[in-house]
Formats: sequence, structure tokens, C-alpha cells
Amino acid sequence: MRALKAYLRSPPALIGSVILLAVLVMGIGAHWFYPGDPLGLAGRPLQWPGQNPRFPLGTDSSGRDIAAQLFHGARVSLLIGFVATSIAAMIGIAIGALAGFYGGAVDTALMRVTEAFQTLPNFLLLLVLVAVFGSTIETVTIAIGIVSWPPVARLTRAEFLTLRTRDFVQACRVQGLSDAHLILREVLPNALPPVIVYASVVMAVAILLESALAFLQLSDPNVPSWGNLIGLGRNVLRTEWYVSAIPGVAILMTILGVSLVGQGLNDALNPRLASGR
Amino acid sequence: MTRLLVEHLTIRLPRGADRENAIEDVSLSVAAGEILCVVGESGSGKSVTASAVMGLLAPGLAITAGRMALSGEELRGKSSEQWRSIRGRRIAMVFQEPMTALNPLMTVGEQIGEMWRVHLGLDAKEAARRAVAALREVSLPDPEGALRAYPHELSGGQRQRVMIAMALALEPEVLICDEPTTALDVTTQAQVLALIKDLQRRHGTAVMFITHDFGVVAEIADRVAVMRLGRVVEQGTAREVLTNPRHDYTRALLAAVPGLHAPPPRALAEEAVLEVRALTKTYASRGLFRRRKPVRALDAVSVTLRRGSTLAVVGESGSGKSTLARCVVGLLGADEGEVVIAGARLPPDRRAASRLVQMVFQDPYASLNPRRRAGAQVAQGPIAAGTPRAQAMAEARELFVLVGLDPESVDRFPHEFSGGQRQRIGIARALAMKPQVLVADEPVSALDVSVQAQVLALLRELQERLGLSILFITHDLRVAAQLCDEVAVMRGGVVEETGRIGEVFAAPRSAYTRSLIEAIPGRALFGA
Amino acid sequence: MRVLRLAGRRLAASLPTLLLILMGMFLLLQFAPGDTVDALMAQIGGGDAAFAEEMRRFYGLDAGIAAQLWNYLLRLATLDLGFSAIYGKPVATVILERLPPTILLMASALSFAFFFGLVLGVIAARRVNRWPDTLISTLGLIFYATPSFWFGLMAIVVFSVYLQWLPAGGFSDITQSYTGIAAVLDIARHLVLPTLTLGLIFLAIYLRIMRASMLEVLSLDFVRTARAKGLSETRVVARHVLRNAMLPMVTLIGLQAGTMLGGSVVVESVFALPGLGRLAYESVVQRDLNTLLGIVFVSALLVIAINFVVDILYARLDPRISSES
Amino acid sequence: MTGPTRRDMLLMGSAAMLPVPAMAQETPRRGGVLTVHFATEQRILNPSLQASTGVYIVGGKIQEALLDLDAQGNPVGTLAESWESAPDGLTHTFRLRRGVTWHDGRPFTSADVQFTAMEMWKKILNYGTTLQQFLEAVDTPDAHTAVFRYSRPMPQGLLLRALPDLGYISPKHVFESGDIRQNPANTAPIGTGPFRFVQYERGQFIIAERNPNYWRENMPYLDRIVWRVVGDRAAAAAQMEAGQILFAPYSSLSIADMQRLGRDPRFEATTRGNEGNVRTNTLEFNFRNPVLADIRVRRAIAHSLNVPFFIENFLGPFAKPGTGPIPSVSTDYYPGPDMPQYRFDTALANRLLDEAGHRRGAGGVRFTLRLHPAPWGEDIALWSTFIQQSLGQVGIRIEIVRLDAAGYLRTVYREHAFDLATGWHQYRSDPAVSTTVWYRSGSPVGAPWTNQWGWKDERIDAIIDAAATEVDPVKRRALYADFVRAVQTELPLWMPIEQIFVSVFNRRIRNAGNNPRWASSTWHDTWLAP
Repeated sequence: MRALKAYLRSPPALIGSVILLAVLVMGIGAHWFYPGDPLGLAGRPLQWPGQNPRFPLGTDSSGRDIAAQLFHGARVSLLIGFVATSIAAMIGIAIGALAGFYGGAVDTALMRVTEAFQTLPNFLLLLVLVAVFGSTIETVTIAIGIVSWPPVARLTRAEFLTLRTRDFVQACRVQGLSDAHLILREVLPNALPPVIVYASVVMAVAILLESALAFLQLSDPNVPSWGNLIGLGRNVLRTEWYVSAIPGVAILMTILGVSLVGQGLNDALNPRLASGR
Repeated sequence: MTRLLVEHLTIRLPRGADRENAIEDVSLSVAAGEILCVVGESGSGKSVTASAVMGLLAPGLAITAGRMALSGEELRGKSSEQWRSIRGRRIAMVFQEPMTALNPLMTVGEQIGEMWRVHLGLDAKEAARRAVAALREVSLPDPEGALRAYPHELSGGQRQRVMIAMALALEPEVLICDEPTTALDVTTQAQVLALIKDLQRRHGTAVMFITHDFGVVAEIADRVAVMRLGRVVEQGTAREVLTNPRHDYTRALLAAVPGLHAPPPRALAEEAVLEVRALTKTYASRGLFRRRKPVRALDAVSVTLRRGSTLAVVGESGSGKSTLARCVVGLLGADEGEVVIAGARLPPDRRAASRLVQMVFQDPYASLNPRRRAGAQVAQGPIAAGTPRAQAMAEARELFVLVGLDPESVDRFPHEFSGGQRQRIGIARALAMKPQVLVADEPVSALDVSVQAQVLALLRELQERLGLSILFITHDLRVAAQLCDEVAVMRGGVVEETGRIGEVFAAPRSAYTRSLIEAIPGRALFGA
Repeated sequence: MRVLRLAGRRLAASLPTLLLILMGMFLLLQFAPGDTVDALMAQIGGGDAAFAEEMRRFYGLDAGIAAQLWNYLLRLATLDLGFSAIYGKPVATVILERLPPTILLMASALSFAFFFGLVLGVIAARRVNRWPDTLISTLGLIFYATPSFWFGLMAIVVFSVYLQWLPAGGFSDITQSYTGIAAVLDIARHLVLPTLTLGLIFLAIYLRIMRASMLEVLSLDFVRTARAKGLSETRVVARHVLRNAMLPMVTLIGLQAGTMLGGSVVVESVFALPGLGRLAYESVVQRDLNTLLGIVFVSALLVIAINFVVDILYARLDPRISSES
Repeated sequence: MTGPTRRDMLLMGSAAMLPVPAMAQETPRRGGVLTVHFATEQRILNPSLQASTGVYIVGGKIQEALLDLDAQGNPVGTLAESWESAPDGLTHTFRLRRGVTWHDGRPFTSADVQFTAMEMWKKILNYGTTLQQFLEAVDTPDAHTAVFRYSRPMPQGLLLRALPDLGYISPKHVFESGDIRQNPANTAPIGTGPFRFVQYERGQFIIAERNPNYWRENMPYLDRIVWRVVGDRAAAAAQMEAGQILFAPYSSLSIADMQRLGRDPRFEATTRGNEGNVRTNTLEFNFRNPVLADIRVRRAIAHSLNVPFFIENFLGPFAKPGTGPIPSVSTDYYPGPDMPQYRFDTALANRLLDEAGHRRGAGGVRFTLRLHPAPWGEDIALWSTFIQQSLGQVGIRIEIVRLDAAGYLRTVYREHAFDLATGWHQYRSDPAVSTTVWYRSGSPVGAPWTNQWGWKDERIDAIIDAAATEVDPVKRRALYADFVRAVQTELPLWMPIEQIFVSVFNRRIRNAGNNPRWASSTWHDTWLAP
């Protein structure tokens, strides 16, 4: 269909998709490439990349193979990215849709809540949520989801405000269709494209937040996440700086991939370019 | 003396467009003190020609052949620096959309003053003085006040006058107007057309006037060029082209222009299917700080629509005709008064009301959900009202045939239909609910004249076949005359005059109606 | 006068939001395992149960949650933020001590990101799809994708250890007692790397928004009119396009204020800056409820103040707003 | 750029353990500012209210204790000139130094000692409350004599060993009115020490300057001491290299940075001066979990941890395998290595686990345990990861639960919601001070670093009580030997690693580390070479 063709033609989308595909392969194939437990003791700690052929990327300060953690870490980061983004999207779309569609008191109330979340520095709220509910990977992901829904809500509400008064929605109202039908079948499908594009931004932020949490030693230690590796590398930063550098580059490339795909989606789904009256 | 000469001009469209060239082998000329009207339907290439002459071709379009000359001086191949000294100084342009044509964040004075400051290097004070003089010449009320005003503080007509003042500021040799009055009310349009003719006569500017409305052509043109799909099909003096057109495309276009003379009156049933009794609606638009003075959209409006007949509600923008339509359909609640359909008050429950009244909307591109199939959108009303899906879809196919569409196209998406076809789908959707009353809110004003005629014919035919009672909202009296039995003229939320359309247009009782009729462009040619 | 009314409205509108945040946080923290006395015991390396009981009474942690919330809100009404368990002095003084570094850091990061975002955005839009545009957009993406703490750490390694150009951390060099300009320069030197680190992600965001906004405005009708008036492209951009394109940038400042304050938590801990961000992190770890709520209150006020300034700026930029009132 | 392997580091590092021959007698230079890395901010700085290294590093220079330790680690008088104890251990008399004044000019008298002992040590000071449990009164026959009277015998060795850490004196005239804990002097201490408090900027620094009328003639040498608050270890190391910090106490830098700076000629990384502050890494078992109540499981866990490999590859030269709760450094009470030990033997571990009836289930896992590591100390994090990796080999899946300080203490020591826990046990020169309390039953719920394992042993309790009040040093030493043998056999908790805190000095600092608790002591004789 037309949007797909437009997506594949835009260069950012291609580069982004290639990078993201590579990270996906790393994540999904992790157990095939590195079957053992990535957090297991692989050898002497703090061996430089290339110093020992068994460890192309060297070992960290707990004697774990960095390459193994990179592959398994890809799975963790993508998982956190997707799950947190879908949580944020679900909450954001629900609140944004109701506020945008009904307006009036509903809108003001819901917007007060959104403002409250946005006024409060999101990383601070994240700290509190993790401190309160513990730092297992599930609570960290849900906390990130809870913290990042306001921008999605604002965007959905803006879309709903413009679409709600469009003629085809009024026509359906006149046809006696229920509000639920209007919201779900008429307005939402047209409001989704910009939200989907924005989802790539939310995902990038989610991965960054997890790595920041791990950096402050607040993420789940039983999970081989890139953030944990950077946090671990912080103590040996001056001597074995590669321990922090390698996962840092991995995060950078993943977010680069996600943002490029987001940009490609934007070009493809952007009504002005795609349909062109 | 020919001010503007265009010979064999051909402009190529980028790959993937619906045809090879935007315009092909176009030759036009405009002499000093003459108005050449370039007329044609959308997609005929008239606007591309105008932007080519201004050197403002959209990216992707390239001139492949022909030449353009301004007072003998070759324009094609000018450097961007040379073009800058010509634009605004020797050749100026006025655009269609007054609402968006001015920079919202700069005062009118600054935007006009820029012409003198950039081209002649005058200082701010001198530029302001000249700007006031220019605004007075386009007879803008309170020119000093207008200088400091921001665009959003002026009406559409006033903004168009500012655009004209700006264009004529440096007494250009050629003025190009690209549909300058299409977005205006008919009375304002008449004033602006008179203003352009007067200024053109006084300054002897050569004017190239682009329009799709033959009425405007009749009103203002000295010579006419008719364009179709990028080619000039006919060219000549206004009198020749309008009275005995040689090309059959021109003849078809002229025939499609609705005249003011209404068809012979029909016998009307006594029973009133729709009664609007003393309907009042006030908008208290809440500003950021304090309540603005409440705007009375409807002020005790009472109209009745007889079963099987068509009542036109005509009026300019802001007259309240759309608000009336939305109240009748139940989209808007009125403060006082009531809407009675077939003897019963309009029930607040939307599902019940949907069997009594349905609506057709103005903008074909906004009235259909781009992401759902056409057939589904027609059938969804009946399905929601309980008709089984299969039967509803079958009915939808029949309705597609009824409104003149291929029944198989029920599975296609809206973007695969033309503007006219989408309006037919809108009508099918309304009829699917078998309503007592059909409300049509400016159903044809967004369509080309030829397509407009076909849709009006369809409505007339459907009315006879199905005994439809239609409440027809429009700002164009000529369209009303073609279709409606009775008319109600509205102004400022009040009904000025009602009656049989033939009688009202022949001998209007209220002065406002008379001014509306006289403002119709080309009335002499197409009139009574 | 109108400005005060605008302020009044903005404050009134955000009061419920503020209340919502404070109550939400207060209740949320009740679920946290361990309280401030546990944190104290952890810090001093021991203490018997009697000591713990006595401290709990002292900090008033033995009252019920509702009671604690109620008298907290009562005190808040008189702007008394309560007593900080960690620092043994009123929360207000603790926050006032730690506010300047955070405000300074945020102000410099914001102006750095806004200015360069604007300039680069305009350049990218003017030469769209040519090499400057692709270069700037790719740089923007890379800055956006860089984890701020990682950038900070690497910056310390490069700039303060190997090149010895800039101090490795801290807010000012306390071994010397600078005064006047020297003190300002000293603090400035200490803030260079933190500003760069915090500002980077926001530079990427502003850059992208400005580029998109410029392209949007360049396609509007009044730009076509300006060109038809024979104005040079630079004048069209400078006089007509720029001001219109700035509007979304200004609204963004308001929206980003909260996230920027959040970001400062990480940057302040990497660069050992004694700001509100690190104080917030410590008060969460120390379970010092009063300090944490005080910080939330102050940062919410800060964000509201920033949004208020943004409203004023927007109203002055766009006449349609002020005349409509 | 590959660093030298750990082995040669070990050789070089151990040299630092031998007593360094005194520097050629250079003449001390007056003046200079000593900048100290202050890793974690404390709530109060008064060492007579709060016994922790974080307080001593600052308060220990402003306030003085009755006694301190000399270069050989024997008690030497500071505020007390001389002392003698009655044979029955019930009364201990201290002759106080004359001509000593508080920083606010008021004279130091026995009334201050009495007030501090009865109101602060006995009621507030952590560990002081248990130590002075049986202190009845402190008599002040004259302004410079203080007689401590106990209801149960207090061994002189225990008292003299405890007082350098738990014997700081605060001015009675400052604290006698109002709530002691709220007194502003807690964050702006007034003492008799060589340095006077100047200023404390929260989150930034603390400054103290020379006390002009200090009782030791023309001392201290330093003009000022500045403690810089730097939370991030890497940033602190960078500031040391940039010369902004001269001394990093109590292993405040990361292990890798300490070794790296040790190799740099400008700095010295050594345990010299910290022999009095020894800590052992613990492995605590929760007996409420039936699996761990089984002695075979506990022994199997011990056998599955290759402690020497971990120390050599992860902790570097500043740690060594521990032999029990009493560390080898404690000359008076160390019972020697021939106590029951648990050497690394996975085969034995697996056999013990099979005997205990824990078959290997899905994925080779016998059972799963939660491990709560204490959230401070880089070594604790490495040790908990090593436990997770090692126990994984013998089929015990470990789930590390990471909490912050408050959460850790409440979960482990109050709610007992843990299986394994690991943290630090600090030995304070006498087992009765802060060691036996880990094993003695009956300590109240919620008291951290005490016996909260849901385990009680009458015999061990009896040995502990007897030793606590045994006056005869020889008998006391024998009792503690029995104590160590019993706990190493029963293994209620395990202390496999012994570490001494590491100090990193800039070599400009002279007379550094010249007593076993130098980092906590008064620094009156410390001076700075240019």
C-alpha cells in the first residue's frame, strides 16, 4: 500500500530499519550466539577487548563476557522499550481520546492530571516509583511506562480536538452511531498515525531512562541490561573505560535506529506528503 | 501597447502526475488598461500560468518551451536577483485566500510599507504616509486605524482590499488576480470587483483575472481566454465568447451556469413536514480573560418546509444559516424554540432522530472517513439501527445505483473517488436512513460548475422519485433558484423574507434581498 | 495589569495540579520500604531498637498517614515546608542553599540548547535535503541518542583528566577564596561540561522542532505573498518566517521544563553539583519525606513559573492571543 | 595499555603492610590546607553521639576522646593523662589533663566527662549503649578526676580498647539545656581538638581551622582542613589527580582507581593507619527458611565459594581470606587460623546438597534463594554477583534483590524477609564492642548488624556473656577462642573475607598513618610538605 512504498523510499527509514533489525537479531538470537548465562563468571575480570581471543569485547569487573551481555542486553532494552512504550501509549491514548472527544469538564480534569505528571520532573517520579516498588525489571518497565504517557496524551488530545468536529464524524453522529463507535472506529484510526510516529520518541526515551536508572544502581541486577553494564563500568572508568564505552555505543545505535525509523514513519504516514489532495 | 505577452508556453509536470504537461502551447496577451479573464475549471492550468508569469513556479515544475515578455522585455531566464526587482514593482499579484495571505504577526501598515521601503528605500514615516493613501484609495474604512491593526482584526473583504492596495502600491504595469473574490460573500465580491475595475481604469494597469465563475467573467472581463486541461480552447472579446461561444466546451460550461430564473412553480403539498418555531441560539464565546459580548446566531427563527418540496435558506456568512441546519439535525441544542418534524418534537436521542432527519455536508474531502470503505460508511447507519449487515450492504449497493455510482465501488476507499462522486456517496449515506427531511448544507459550493449542475440534477430527480423534503442551505442565490420551491433569506440570525422563490427573486420585498440579487455577478447576461 | 491577571489565572489553574502532585507523592512514599530512621541507622552504622523507637517519635513518624498528610498540608498553607531529617534544619533553607546551582545549570543548558537549536534549525531548513541539512539532522539524532550520563563521564575523562582544561566536578573551587569576577569565572568553568551534558538532548529536540516548524511556515500562503512582493529570500525568512516559526519553540520550553529538571538529577550526580536534582535523589534514598515533598513543591513552582514566562512571551509574539482576551 | 596482572600487584601491595621505617627526621613545616574526600554526608558530626567512620573523619579532629592509640596500637592518653582500674573491674579512675580549654574558651573539667558518659554514651551513642550498659555512675571527686563505677565487672582491656572510638567528650555547658539530638553544635561541633569548626555547606564542603590555644605546644601544623563532598567515586579520583583532594580515607575510591593511584609516584595507596578499622564481608543465613536451617546446606554454600580466587581477581591486594568473626589483626584476641574452615570444594558441596535431599530440578536448579546485598561498598556488589555466579554452578539459583539503605535495613533486620544477606561486619578492636552482638541471641527486632537470623544457641550465648565480664585477659582470650570454634562449626553466618580500609595519600602529607586509627584520630602532628 502507498504508505509502505513511501516508507521504503525515505533513506532515514532504510538506515534505521537496518540498525533496528541488527539489534533485533542480536536480541532474539542472543541464546543462539551466547548460550550460557551472560551474568555467569566467564573469566578473569577486566580483560581488555582483544587481549583474550575468547572475549572479543573483553570482560567487565565481575568477570562477565561483555559481548554476551551486549547480545542479551539488546533483548532487555528492546523489551523494556516496547513494553514501556505500549503502556505509555495505552494510558496516553485513553486519556487523550476522552479529554479531546468530550472536552468541557472531562477535558479540564484529565488535563489537570496530565499537567501534574508533566510538571513533576519525570525522572524524580521514576526514582520514587522504583524506591517504593523495588527495582525488578517488571516494576522498572511499568514505572517508565507510567512516567512517559503525558506527551502521548497531549498529542492524542490535539488530534481528537481537530478530528471531532470534522464532517464525517458529524455525519456519523447524525446517523445515530454511539460515542464509542465514533471514538474507536471513526476518530482513532485517523488520529493514530502521528501517535505511532511519536511512539518511536517514547521508546527512545524509555531506553534512556532505564539506562539512567541502572547507572544510579536502581535497575534490576539480575538482568543483563546495557545500563547495568555502564553503571558497573563507572567504577573502573579511568582504567578500563571500554566497559562503559561499549554499552554506551550500543544504546546510542539502538536509539539512532529507533529515531530514524520514527522519522521514516513520519514521512510515510504524514498526510500532507502521502495523500496530497 | 501589450504589457504582458505569453507565447506557446509549455510547463512540464513532475513524473507520476495525471498528465504530461501542466500547460501546453499557451499564448495570451494583456494590453494596458485591459482586463483579460482566464476562465476554466480546477486543474485547467490557469493558476500555473499565473505563477509562471510571476516567476514563482512551484518546485518540480519546469518551463520547457515558449516565452514570456513584460512590456517587450523577455522574462524567461531572468536571474532571481532580476526577478526580485520586477516582482511587486512592475508585476504584482493578488491571491485567493484573504484569511491566510497576510502575515498574522505583522501589522497591516508594516506589510504594505515594506513595498516602498524595499523597492524605493523610503524611511518608515514616508512609507506609512503612502500606505494610508493607498488604503484610502481602496476605500478601506478608517485607514489610519487599519495601519496599526493586525490581519486577524479585519474581515475577509477588508483584507482583500489591503492585498490590492499592496499590489498596486508601486503602480505595476501588470496586475495578476488569482480568484481574488471566490472566498468572499457575494455583496463583498461585487464591491471588490467594482474596486478592481475602477483602479485598473484610473492606473491603466493590464489585469490578468483568473476565475472559474462565468458570472464574474461577464461582470468584469474585456477579453476572455477559456482553458481546459492545460490548453487554451478559445479566446476573444467578452461579448463574443459569452454570447456565441465557438468551442463546445465553452458552450457546455456556459449552459451549466445556473441562471436566476426559477423553473415554473410546482404545486406544493399543504402538510408541513418540518416546522422551526421561534428558534434562538446564542454563542457566548469565552475569551482567555472575560466573556465577549454574546453573539446571537439565531434570533426567534421560524420557517416551515412542506413535504415533498425544497426550502432554500440563503444568506451571507454569519447569517446563521449553518447554525439553523445544525439545530434542525440535532447536532446543536437551541436555547429557546423547538424543531418539529412530522408533527413531533425532534427527540434528543440521536438514534431516534436519525430516522427523521439526515444531512449532506459541504466539503467532499472532509465528509467521508478516509480510512473506511465507501459502502461501509453508507451501511453503518442502518446497521446501527438494527438492519442485518448483509441486507444493509445490499441496500447500500442499490443506493449507489440510485445516486449514479457503480455498485461495485462500495468496496473502494474515499480517496479513489472524485469530488462529485464523494458528494453522491454523502447523499446515499443520508438516504440510507430513509429520513423524513434531508438537510443539505452548501452541498455543491465546493464543486466545479459542471459537476455542480450534475449534483443539482441528481437532487431534483431524487426529490421527484422519492418525494424528498429538502432544507437547502446556500449562499449562492442562482443555485437556490435552480432547485428550490421556496426561499427564506436570512441576515444576522433573523429571517428577512420568505416566499415562493420565483416571486421573491422577481419582486423582493426587503431591501437586503434586493441588494443580494443585484450583487450577483453577470446578472445581466444570465439574469432574469 | 493584564500580565498580573494572566499570572493569576495561570497560578489558579495550576494550584489543583500542585495539590494533586503533593498528595500523590505523599501517599506513594508511604508504601516505600523503610523510613528515614532506617536510613539514618544505615548511615551511622548501627543503633539499637530503643534508639530507633525514640527517633521515630522524634520525627513524628508514629502518627497515622492521614494525620501526617493533614498537618503537612496545613503547614504547607503557611509555606512552612517542615524540618529536614537528613540535614537537621528547615527544608526551606536546605532547598534555598541547593537552588542556585540547579537554576544556573538549567538556565545555561536551556539557553545553550534554544540558541543553537534555533540557529541550526534555520540553517537546516534553508538548505533542506542538501548536505548541511543531512549533516545537522544526523548530528541532532546522535546527540538525541547519547545517554547524558555516558556523555558526561566521557567528557570528564577527556576534558578534565587528559586535557586538564576543565575541573572534574563540583560547583566552585573552595580551596581558593575567589571574589567578584574571579568567582563568577570559576563557577562558569565548573558549569561548562554539565551545561553541555544536560543541554545536548534538548539541543537535538529544539533543532528538530525548529526545522519542522520552518518548513511548515515556508509552505504557508503569506510567504508566497511576501515573495510576490519582491522581497529577497533572506528578508522573507528574517522578517516573516522566523517569528512565526518561533511559536512552537517557545511552547516547547514550557513543556520541557519538567524533563530538564529531571535530567539534572543525573547530571548533578555525575558532576558532583550540589543542586536540587541530587538533593532529590538523596532524599529519596534517605526517605526524607519532608525534603522530597519540598523539592517537588519548589520544582513544580519552578515549572509553573517557567510556563508563566512562556505564556507572556507567547502573548507578546502572537497578537492573536492577547487581542482575543 | 594493559594494566599489570593482579599477581604482581599483590607482591607490591603487601610491602605496604610492613611497618614503614620512620621517614628521615624532616622538620615539620607549619601551614597549608589539607583537602579530604568526604564520600557520604552525615546527619551529625558529633562523635560522642554517633559512632561511624563518616563522623570520625571530621569530628575526630575537632573533638577529642579520653584515649587514643599509639603507633604500636596501645592506648595512649589524650584528654586522660593516666588511669587505673580496680582488680574487680567495677571501678576505673581517670586522671584528666590540666590546662585544656574548649574552643569557646571554657575550661575542660570532669563534669564534661560525667555528662557525656551518662547522657550521651549510655543513652544515645550507638554501641555505647551496650558497652556502658552496666555503668552506674561517674563520680567527679575533683575537677580533674573521673571515677567510672559499674554494677558488673568491666574488663580494663575492653574499656581501654573501646574508648578511642566510643570515648569522645562533648562540652556539658553546650549540651546540658534542650534536646541533645537537636543541638546546633551537632553540625557545628565545639571540642578541645587541634582544629576549630569554621563552616559546613551542605553538599559541598566542611572547613575547620587551627585551634590557636590547643593544649599541645605549637601544634597543629596545618592551617586548615577542608572536607570536599564528592559522591561519585570516579569524580573523586579525578579530583585527586587534579590535586583538588589530597587524602581519600576509608576506601572511598573504587578498587581500580586505588590501585591505579597506588602506582602513581605522587600518591600512596596503603592500609597503613587503618589497622584499627578492620571489616569482614559477611554471608548471613535466615533460619526461618527451612532449607537454610539445615547445617549441610549452609556448609555446602560455604564450600561452593572460591574465596581465594575472588579475592585475588576482584578485591586486589587489600583483602585476604578471613578465618572467623575475630580478624587476624586483633593481636589480643585472634585465636589463630586452626579453626574449622570451609575450603572451595564443589564436589563436596554437591554431595552435601544431595544428602540434604535437594535434587536438581528443571534447568539443573535445586532451589532458588533471594540474596539481599547491602547497598554500599563496591566490594559488596562484586561479592554478591560472585555468590550468584558460584551458587549457580551447584544448582542454587540466586535472585539478587537490590534495595536502597532504608529498604535493606527494614527488609533484612526488621521484617526478616530475606534468605541470604551480605554486608560488612566492622570489628572495633574488641569482640564485645560490635562483634559478639552478631551471634548473641535476644537483640530486639530491627536492630541492624545483630543476630536477626531466627537462630539461638544457649552454649554460645553463655560463652559470650562470660567473656564480656571476664576480667582476667588470659581467661577472656580462651573464652573467645571457644566462641570462634563454636560459631565456625555451627556456621549461623559466615565471615570469609577480611579487609582493612585503604587510605590514598598525596605524598605531600607527612606523619600520615602513624597510628592504627589515624584516619579517625586528631591529626595534631600532621603536616604538609610543599
